[in-house]
Amino acid sequence: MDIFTNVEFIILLTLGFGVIAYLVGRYNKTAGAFATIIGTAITFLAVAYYGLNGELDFTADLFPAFSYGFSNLGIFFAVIVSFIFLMVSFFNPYFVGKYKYPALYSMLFMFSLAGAMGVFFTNDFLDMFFFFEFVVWTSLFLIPLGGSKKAATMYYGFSAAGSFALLFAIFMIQKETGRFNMETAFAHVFTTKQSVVIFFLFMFSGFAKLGAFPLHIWLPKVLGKAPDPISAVFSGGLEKLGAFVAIIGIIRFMPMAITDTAGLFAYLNATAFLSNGMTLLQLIIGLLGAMTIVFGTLMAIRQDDAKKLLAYSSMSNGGYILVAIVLMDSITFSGGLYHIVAHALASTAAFLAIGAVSRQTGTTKMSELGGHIHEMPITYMVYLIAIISMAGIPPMGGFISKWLIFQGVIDKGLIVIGAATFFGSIGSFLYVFRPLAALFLGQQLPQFKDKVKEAPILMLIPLLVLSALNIVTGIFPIQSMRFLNINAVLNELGLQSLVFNGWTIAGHNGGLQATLIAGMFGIGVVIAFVLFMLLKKSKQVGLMDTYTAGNFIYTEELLHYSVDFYAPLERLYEKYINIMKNFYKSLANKVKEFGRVTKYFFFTNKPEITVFWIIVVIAFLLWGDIV
Amino acid sequence: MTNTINNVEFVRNLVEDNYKVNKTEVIDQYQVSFEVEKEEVHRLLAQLRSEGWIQMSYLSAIDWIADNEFELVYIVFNWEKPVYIQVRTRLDRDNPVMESIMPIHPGCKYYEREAHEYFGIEFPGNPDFHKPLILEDWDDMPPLRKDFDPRAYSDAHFSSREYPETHENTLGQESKVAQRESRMARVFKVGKGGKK
Amino acid sequence: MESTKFSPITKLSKEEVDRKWWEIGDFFRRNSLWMLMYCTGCCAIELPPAMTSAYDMERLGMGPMATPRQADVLLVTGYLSLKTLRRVIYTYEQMSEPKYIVGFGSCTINGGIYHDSHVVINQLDQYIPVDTYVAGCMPNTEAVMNGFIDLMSLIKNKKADGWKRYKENYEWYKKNQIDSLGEVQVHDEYHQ
Amino acid sequence: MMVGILTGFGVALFGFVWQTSLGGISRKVVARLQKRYGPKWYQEFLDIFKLLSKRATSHGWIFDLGVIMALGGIIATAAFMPVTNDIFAFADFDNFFIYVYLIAVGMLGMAMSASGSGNPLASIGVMRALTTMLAYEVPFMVIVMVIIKHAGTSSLRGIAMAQQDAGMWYMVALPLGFIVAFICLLGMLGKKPFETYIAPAELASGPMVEYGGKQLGMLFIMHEITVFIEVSLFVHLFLGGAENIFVFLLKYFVVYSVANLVSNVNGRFKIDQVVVFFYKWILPLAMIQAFVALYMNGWWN
Repeated sequence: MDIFTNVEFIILLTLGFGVIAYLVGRYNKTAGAFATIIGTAITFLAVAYYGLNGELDFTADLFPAFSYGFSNLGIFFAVIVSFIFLMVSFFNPYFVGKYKYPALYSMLFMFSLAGAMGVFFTNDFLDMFFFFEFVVWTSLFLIPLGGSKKAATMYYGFSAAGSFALLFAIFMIQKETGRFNMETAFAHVFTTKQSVVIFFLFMFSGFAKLGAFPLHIWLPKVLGKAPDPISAVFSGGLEKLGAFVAIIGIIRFMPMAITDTAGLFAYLNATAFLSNGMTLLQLIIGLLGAMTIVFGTLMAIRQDDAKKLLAYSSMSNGGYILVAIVLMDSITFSGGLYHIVAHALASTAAFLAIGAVSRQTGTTKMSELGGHIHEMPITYMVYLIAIISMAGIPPMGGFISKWLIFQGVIDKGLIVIGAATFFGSIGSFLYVFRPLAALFLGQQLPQFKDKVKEAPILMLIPLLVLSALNIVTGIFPIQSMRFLNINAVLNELGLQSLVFNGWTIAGHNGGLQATLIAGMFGIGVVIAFVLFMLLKKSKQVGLMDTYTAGNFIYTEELLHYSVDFYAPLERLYEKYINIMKNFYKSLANKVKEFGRVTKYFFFTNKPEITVFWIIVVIAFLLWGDIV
Repeated sequence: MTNTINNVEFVRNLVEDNYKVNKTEVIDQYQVSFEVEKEEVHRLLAQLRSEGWIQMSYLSAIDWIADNEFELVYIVFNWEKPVYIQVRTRLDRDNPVMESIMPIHPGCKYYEREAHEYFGIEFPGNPDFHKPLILEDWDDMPPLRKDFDPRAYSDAHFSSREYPETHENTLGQESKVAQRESRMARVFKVGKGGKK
Repeated sequence: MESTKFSPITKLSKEEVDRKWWEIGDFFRRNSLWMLMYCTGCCAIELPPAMTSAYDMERLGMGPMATPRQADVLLVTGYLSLKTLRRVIYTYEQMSEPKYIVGFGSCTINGGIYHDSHVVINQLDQYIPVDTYVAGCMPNTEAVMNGFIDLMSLIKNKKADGWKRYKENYEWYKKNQIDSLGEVQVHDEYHQ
Repeated sequence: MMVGILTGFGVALFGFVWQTSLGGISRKVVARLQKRYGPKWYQEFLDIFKLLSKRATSHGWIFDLGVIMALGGIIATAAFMPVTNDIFAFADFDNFFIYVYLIAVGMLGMAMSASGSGNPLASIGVMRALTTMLAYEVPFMVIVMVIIKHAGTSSLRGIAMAQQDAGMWYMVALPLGFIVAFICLLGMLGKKPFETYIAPAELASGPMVEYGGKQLGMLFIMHEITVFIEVSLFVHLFLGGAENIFVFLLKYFVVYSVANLVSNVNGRFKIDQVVVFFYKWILPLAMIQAFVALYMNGWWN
């Protein structure tokens, strides 16, 4: 079966499945959704099996205009994103009935996967831009299915800005190197002025797609308002496109050595700006990443809607990935890559768990939900394992990547960025715990007394697979790193590979034996369980029989603590949350204002003014010749 | 702050000129009490309120079982001229009905509910005067009426500890009862100055 | 108060072993009595002097606890009106076994000075099983400390089985409670 | 490996026994402060075993699972803790981040089961515990970042050996850092100034409100071992570890008693005062100390 090894065939196959899903979807909604499951399964298996063994062939014979090239980084991202799409597609049959255009939903779902595969595999910048735009357009129409047009427009606004910045950079590269091919661009040495501009444009598009600090406004609105599977796909998969572009920008185009021009540009990338050899550019991106972490955490702590909360958490984790990449240190970079894997698995599992709850209750607002652990224990355990990984607690994958990132931050001695990462990791514990306590635990609310049941089997499969992977990436990090051959990616990008001696990963200041920690944790739990079983059995008591200082309480919802969970903490920074939103609003007003001024001057209904302006323009154009 | 002497004068003139006062009594320089007919209470309280007696401190009821009458006491207070005015009125005991003064002093709602619960006085105009306020599941007659016997209620509802009549000494000491009685007798004698 | 001598455990039968475990458990239970001070009436004022430096009940291992779940001893200090008794019964049932009750003052013994009131009950042990009483209309602090020592020796001699009695003749207690209180779990205007 | 695991759990048991008896002694010290005798020195043992002997009430499977997970996590953390230079479970896997994050497992287990009990007081207590954790954790980790950068290794034994070889404890080398870390230690131990989450008067002992019997006993064991981990962490980081067991016990006793005495003369902060206090005073101090230590080391010598 060699056709499956051809990348172009895989992408065409995905597009084909999209069309099939549409046609079948018109006939019967859930059948169309099942088509997406099959489609994503085939794509993932092909990409993962052949990609990881390195047997993918990149010849493009059907459409010669597109050209593909082998890159470990591309395969790494393709495997993760297609896996996330596969996991989320299991939810489609249950959610597709809720939306206005179910067939279109399935088709666009497959198309955005095809576009993402295209971005990762191509080795031509223009093709990358085309696939980039293809992903933006397909996912653009998926968002309003969740009911909010404003989110779609905001998403398009920021993505368009990102894409055009990328386009501008591509044309600058083409002007310099004459071709759009990536390898030649990477090999070419640009002047510092050009490389700084190209780097800035790449980072701009990376920030826009990743939802990092200055361009993060769209992320919570889109992920909060989009349909549940789509926000899971966004946070797990499509956001990683931004990370991909950011990696290319930082690794390939970050000017490290001073070449020629003096002045501002020389100062910008003076090598030893800090005593640890980081350039000023690296520091700026690192600080932006740190601000993303801090603002993402602070905003996530005060959200009432679980989906918005998880959206801000993926923004904060995007900040982690940025900080990990920009330090240009092999251990931290591998930490960043591993964080991409861990975050993708954990946040997709969390989004899908919240989606499973909101499918039956209709809302994800924590102030209206409560006590769902009693009807949905498996979903609860999945969400628990996901947040353990998101908070970076040992037995799960999140701990490994955060440990690696801390190695670099400490080794480089960055105080502010270090404080921000510590704040982010402790803060992530706070906000991931809020849905756990407000949504799953606590009192059972009477309005959902008998409406909520455990999620059906088909929905449980992806949830259980994701939590199993969360555990595996946490307990056997070395094996999972070898499976995703992260070392090959590191070497391809010019960094030394990670050192595994035996079962430990060697960091800058110490080894990490994750299997031992998980083993000891397991033994500790066994000891506690034995102690618990030896003692007297305790009397089972209902939820309503709690200590209420002697009062007789008959209304459960009064006893559920979920509204304004961190009220004392939120009050401290309540006044400063809308700074960026107001900044963009004022920006929008200025543009409107400018539009009104030009309209006032140029588009009047008096013909003589327009004639006058025509003369002025002609005069301006022919200025050289007339005078 | 005018001095308090003429406050009481001021109050007495104010009330006695315009209302038929059955009995007035100046308790001390800060307290004056007027007994008025049932119908005039509303007008009097309204006027006092406009004069500055805005705080309704308390509404209490007294059960004169001998005269077969209840007596309601409205205590109002003025923060500028610090004088407590007690407006008293008499109600028939068998059919105790008094129009509620919530329109004048809304705060009096709970005092009226308490008066109803403990004395059985109705206050039409108070939306829920019949609801229990303090006593839970009370099934007997209003307990603070003079004809209610709490001891009988207690014996009926709560078992009490029976003590054996004879108190024989189990520890074998001779009884000190005689000494105790003689000592008490001496104390009373001294108290009454030696007279029997 | 002589401590228990642990006789050498030969091949013991099941209930023998249980009894031995229970004896060891009693040793721990009597040396660390956590009390839930349900300060119903005026005798509550006797507890601070028992805690502070003059008498220092912490020497006996006793300390105040906030909730019935954690407490072992329920100190009913003072007269019990009907409303308070309902809350005391509800709190008593929330405590974890084995639990003990100490009744302070004459109001819990025979109604004290409120014996003829229509709201105060006269005998506490009709409604909940009381292990020890501390007599006195506001008992002296020494009496309070002696009451605690009595409770500890009762536990040692396995006589402090109020909670067992409550469980065995539960209906009798419930009937008494219903007769006097009407019903324990009441609805009021604000908690429909 | 097996020997390592056994010594690990041996260390955890030793930590529990040592800290519980030390807790009893410190209760006696506090009693002496108030001119009274105070309980027996083994009172904490009596309390814990009394709790384990009682029949408690449980609010469902999550209520018990949380307690088991908390105690298991904390036992695993204590297993990694090196006691002296030669008594330790695992040679070089005791780096600093294991403790910070494995204690988070204990906190998560307790928080999960507390809010699973359905009592709003427990959820509010958990919220306050997490907010306090956010407050005291960041300055502490900034200071420890400086220590790791300076000592070159993040393993506790390595840091302790570095201090012993250099003959200079970080208490002396980083004076400001020492003060910041001590205040954060008070926060970690839940001692009086930052005891808002167990406030008996307001929250009826916060997260512990629904626990009784064996669950509360297990949580007491977890609390004792957590205190052991945090104080021995402080000893290794700032007081140069220990050559032999007696030096370790002495340093441990001094640090714990000072923390206890400081906490006994303090009132209790409101929860937002805690956060404001840490972020207005303690974090800037930690930042200054870090900046001075890392970038101006040639400045004073």
